[in-house]
Amino acid sequence: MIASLEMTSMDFLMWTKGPLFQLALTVFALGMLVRLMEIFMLGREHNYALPRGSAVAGGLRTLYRRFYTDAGTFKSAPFDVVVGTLWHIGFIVALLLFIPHVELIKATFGIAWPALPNPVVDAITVITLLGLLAALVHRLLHPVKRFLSTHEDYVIWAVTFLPVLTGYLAYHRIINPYPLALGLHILTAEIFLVVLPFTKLTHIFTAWVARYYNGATFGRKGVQS
Amino acid sequence: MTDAVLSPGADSVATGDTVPPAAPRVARPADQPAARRTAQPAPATRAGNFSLQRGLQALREEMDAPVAAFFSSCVHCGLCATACPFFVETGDPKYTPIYKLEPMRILWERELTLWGRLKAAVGLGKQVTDEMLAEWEPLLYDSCTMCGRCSMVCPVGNDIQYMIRKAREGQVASGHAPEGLIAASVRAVRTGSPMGLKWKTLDVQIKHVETATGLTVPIDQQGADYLVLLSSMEIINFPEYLEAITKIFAHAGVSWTLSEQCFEATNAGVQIGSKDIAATLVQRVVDAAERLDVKHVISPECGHAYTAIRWEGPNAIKRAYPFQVFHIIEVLDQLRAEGRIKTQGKETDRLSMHDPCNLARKSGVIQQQRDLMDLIADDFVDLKEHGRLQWCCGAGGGVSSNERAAALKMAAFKRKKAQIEAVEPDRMVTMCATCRTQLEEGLEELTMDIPVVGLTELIADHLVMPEPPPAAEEARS
Amino acid sequence: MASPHPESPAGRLAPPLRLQSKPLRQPQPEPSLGEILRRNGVSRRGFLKFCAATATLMALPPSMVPAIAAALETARRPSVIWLSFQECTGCTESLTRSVSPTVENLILDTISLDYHHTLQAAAGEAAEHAREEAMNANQGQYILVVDGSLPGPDANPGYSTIAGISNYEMLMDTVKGAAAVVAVGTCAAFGGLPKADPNPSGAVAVQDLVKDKPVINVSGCPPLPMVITGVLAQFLTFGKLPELDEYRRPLAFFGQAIHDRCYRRPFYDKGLFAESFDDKGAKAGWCLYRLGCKGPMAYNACATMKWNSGASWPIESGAPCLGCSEPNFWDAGGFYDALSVPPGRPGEALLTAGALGAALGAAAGALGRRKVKTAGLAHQAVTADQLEQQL
Amino acid sequence: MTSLGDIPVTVIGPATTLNFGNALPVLSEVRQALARLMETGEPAQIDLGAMPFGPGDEERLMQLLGSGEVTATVDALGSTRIRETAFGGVWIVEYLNADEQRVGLHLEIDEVPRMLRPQPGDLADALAAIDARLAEA
Repeated sequence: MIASLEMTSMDFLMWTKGPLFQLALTVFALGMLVRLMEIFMLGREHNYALPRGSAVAGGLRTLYRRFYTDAGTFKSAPFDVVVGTLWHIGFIVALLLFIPHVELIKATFGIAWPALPNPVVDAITVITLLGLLAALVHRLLHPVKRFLSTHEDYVIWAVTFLPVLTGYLAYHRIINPYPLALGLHILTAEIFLVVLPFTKLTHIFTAWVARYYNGATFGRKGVQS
Repeated sequence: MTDAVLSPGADSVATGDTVPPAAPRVARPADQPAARRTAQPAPATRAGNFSLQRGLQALREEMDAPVAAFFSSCVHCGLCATACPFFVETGDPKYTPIYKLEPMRILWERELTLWGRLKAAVGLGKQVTDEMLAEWEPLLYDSCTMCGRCSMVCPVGNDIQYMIRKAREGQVASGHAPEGLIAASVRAVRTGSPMGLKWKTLDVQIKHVETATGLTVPIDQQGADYLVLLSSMEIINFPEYLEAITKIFAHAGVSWTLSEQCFEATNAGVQIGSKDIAATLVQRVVDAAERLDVKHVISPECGHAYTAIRWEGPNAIKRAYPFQVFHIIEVLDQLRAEGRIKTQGKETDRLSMHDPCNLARKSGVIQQQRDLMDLIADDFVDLKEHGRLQWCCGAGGGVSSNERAAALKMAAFKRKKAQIEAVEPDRMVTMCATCRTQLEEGLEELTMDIPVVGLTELIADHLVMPEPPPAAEEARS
Repeated sequence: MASPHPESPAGRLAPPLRLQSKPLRQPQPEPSLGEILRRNGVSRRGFLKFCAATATLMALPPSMVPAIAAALETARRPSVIWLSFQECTGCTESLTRSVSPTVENLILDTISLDYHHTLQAAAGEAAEHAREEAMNANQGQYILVVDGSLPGPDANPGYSTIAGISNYEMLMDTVKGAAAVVAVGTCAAFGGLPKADPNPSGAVAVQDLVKDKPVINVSGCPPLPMVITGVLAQFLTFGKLPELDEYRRPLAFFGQAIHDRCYRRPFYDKGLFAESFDDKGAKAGWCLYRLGCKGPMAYNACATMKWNSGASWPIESGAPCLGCSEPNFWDAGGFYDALSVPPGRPGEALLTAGALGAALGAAAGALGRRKVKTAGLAHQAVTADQLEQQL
Repeated sequence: MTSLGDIPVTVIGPATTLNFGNALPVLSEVRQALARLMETGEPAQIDLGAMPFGPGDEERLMQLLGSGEVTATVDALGSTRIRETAFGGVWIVEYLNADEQRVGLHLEIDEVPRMLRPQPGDLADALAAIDARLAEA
């Protein structure tokens, strides 16, 4: 009753940094572990066929081999390959190699690694934003993408784009006061975390599982997939 | 809740019955008939006891960790479309490979994800209907050869063809498989050949080969090293094959045999997508091989026959074989490596090669055929994309047995044609009867004068034949 | 009554907000500031210098000096009542922390500080008497300065009383006749340390209680002395409330973040950070973000006005900014944790939720697996006979 | 204790040799102000107290500005030291209080600093004073 009911930007920041962050992490961890366990618990049937190659080696190789695009696919979808790769790398670099993020990870998980200088991350963020915008336009215009796209695809685009955008705005102090800018950034990141396990954003984690299975299936047959 | 969900009755929640939002979460079995009558014009059970229920049950059986991981990972990037000859040549987005799995994905999400189950519990989320399975039948059969090229390019690593094979189980069990494949499957089980071919026909050919070569074709030789299988299409369209291996094996001194009990290598069950039919057909091969006590079984110049026996067979019959399975090309290359094949002269015209998907991408036989070509060709040029990234001819995976798909099959071939045009060969070489037929028909239809030959025949043509072959003499006496 | 001083350039700069009561002038005898200074033998150049220093004090550009001079020439001294509640006297210390008379002191000499129980000689009832007298003599005219938070109306008033009067009662009583309230220090402005979790005394800030008078917050723990006097000078000079930010802080002093005025900012932009208090970066004067500097979210004038007569300020001394001018800064995470680090232990929440998720997922997955297995057990083999019926 | 200076504190490390790069921007601001003075005759003042100077920045700026021919001291309300820089028309004005502590540091870009000019009213007062002196004589 006494405390003012309207939320100040500082209250907002403390709310997003404190309870909301805990909540978002909880939902994320809970949801994602459920998703992963659901996958693993299904298991695979025993394979009686005599292997030609190593399934495990093939699976592990495909984990990284899928980062290379074959020449034919590159030729038929250069935009996807270039822009997709660009903004994915940009997103990951900004997420993992920006100093404030490294500090956050250090405080949360107790592990840290060297970060990139701010101007580098800044430039990468701009590329990421442009890449994401281009990816959206492409999704809206490309016949196959437009055909396949569901509401969810656009939702996860927005959920991915917003933390990068608000991060950029906060870094450049374009939104004032700063606690509001930072709070918005954290809030959008939290939305990303909460939405992640319930959408195809799960691919951040499950793509590795998928790649492994793919590589293992082909690897067993002596084919590098 | 567990029991309710798992009981066959409760499964109807996800079977296409439209559950009104106000309805209880779990539809009681008693509620179903009425619900089905209103929501589903399609008959609950059609001839052969196939039904939506049975189809969904079959699909459920196919769910495993890879399927769940794949569906969890797709971000609708559409790159698989660029890998698919059916999309590339038609430009129709519905031929995007991952889209062909939509019913399976819906079932997975609804029944095997917590989130989907929660949505289903409050009446949200899509359900698989009989109409949907009917609508997807052409997508899963007519526009997919299970060539696996999409599985190679998917950036998140989805093995789409692995899932297509699984999805076809649901189509068969729900009664939504193409007539041509059903007929082939029935013929294969009934007669031993998908084309209804009898031993009689083969026997005529054997006699013909023996006359032409002066060699003996060994039949039911107990304890032979190799059991040779054939495909009906070869027997009818390419009798040269039998003659070729008869010559080559005589030349290399290979101990081999045919089996009167089982000569057919192809497996319509794998193509239509029924592991039961597949197991029945594989079991015949295994029985024949075990009865003759052979060490190896040779799959003929046929792609799917090889994957059916080599990779899927042991899993269909749920046990490992007491023998090894090879494609004829593997055997020939082995003989070459051991120096048991002596050739003379080389082809001088420009030759190129079509890798059968099942042999190359899906089985890892890629270098062998090239080493063999080196033996007998002066001017060999590979298609630009070959081996693990070759393009499908458009006829595999049952498409060639599915008359309805004829037009699409030809459309998809245009990709191959473009590849061939790019290297301008005088002749094409391949090692799969289905591919070879498709190449011949396609090139002819597109009025391209490029003959297609089997690699085995080509090798046989260049053998240095000892006179008279001692092995054949012995066998004859 | 017409505005006693003409619309000056400062009037354009100053906000539209005006004191509700009459301007801070008394109709009769009180001499104007100019007169006081001249009476004290201050020359016109001395006055100009005073104005230049005042401009600095008010964080106004030097070009405003003539306007300040014009305004000060006619300004009259206001009466100030200073109440100290749950505070540490740090704010008063800051205000008086001058080694010798300065321009701030001149300003203080100019105002009529009628009640300040820490500074005044009188005590007990005599002191309270002085307060009442000042209130009566300047009804509706005086400026009420408060430092310290106070137990709210619902809290136990016994946590802080003066002469047996609860802080709440004294504030509400004194505020009635005030023209405006200046909450000095983070405690008065936002509750500060007393209000920090778990806030045993039920402390609240002045602005939580005073709703019908203008409240200006001069936050900081303590605020810069020049900022305190600068706000008073603003009153004195222009008779207006300064333009305020969302926390009712004068924008002139709190308009820019420490980060934006920090001389170490170029290092932040270049990505050069001290990582411990004695490493190479610390010695080279690199950015202190990773050592917990709250400069990016702290709005204050330390970076330009500095402390101890401009000698230095925390960041120049190698200490990260604590963000003491911001509300709830005590509860905003560790002083030496980077700004991006959340308070509490989110890692634990993550682990707990992850473990829970794994268990829940295993259960859900087991259900799914059972479903698959059940389907497998109930498998009806497809036969050629069945297929044939479809033809 | 008599004064702060009696506390035996020694500063270790050459803090003043650090360069935080804030001096040059000020110099370029001075340049613009000087150009404006030439074109329009409009003087300018820069409050160096409002600059986010790090240790060493002020020294660096003073070095850049150099010193010129004129120095002056105004004795009013403590002293004010005025010094011409190496650049004509650019003045350093340091306001000190009675204890010689700095209360302000301005740069003035003007022909003659404001503090050195007679103030409004001073001329009239002076005239009156001279008249009085003449009347006395």
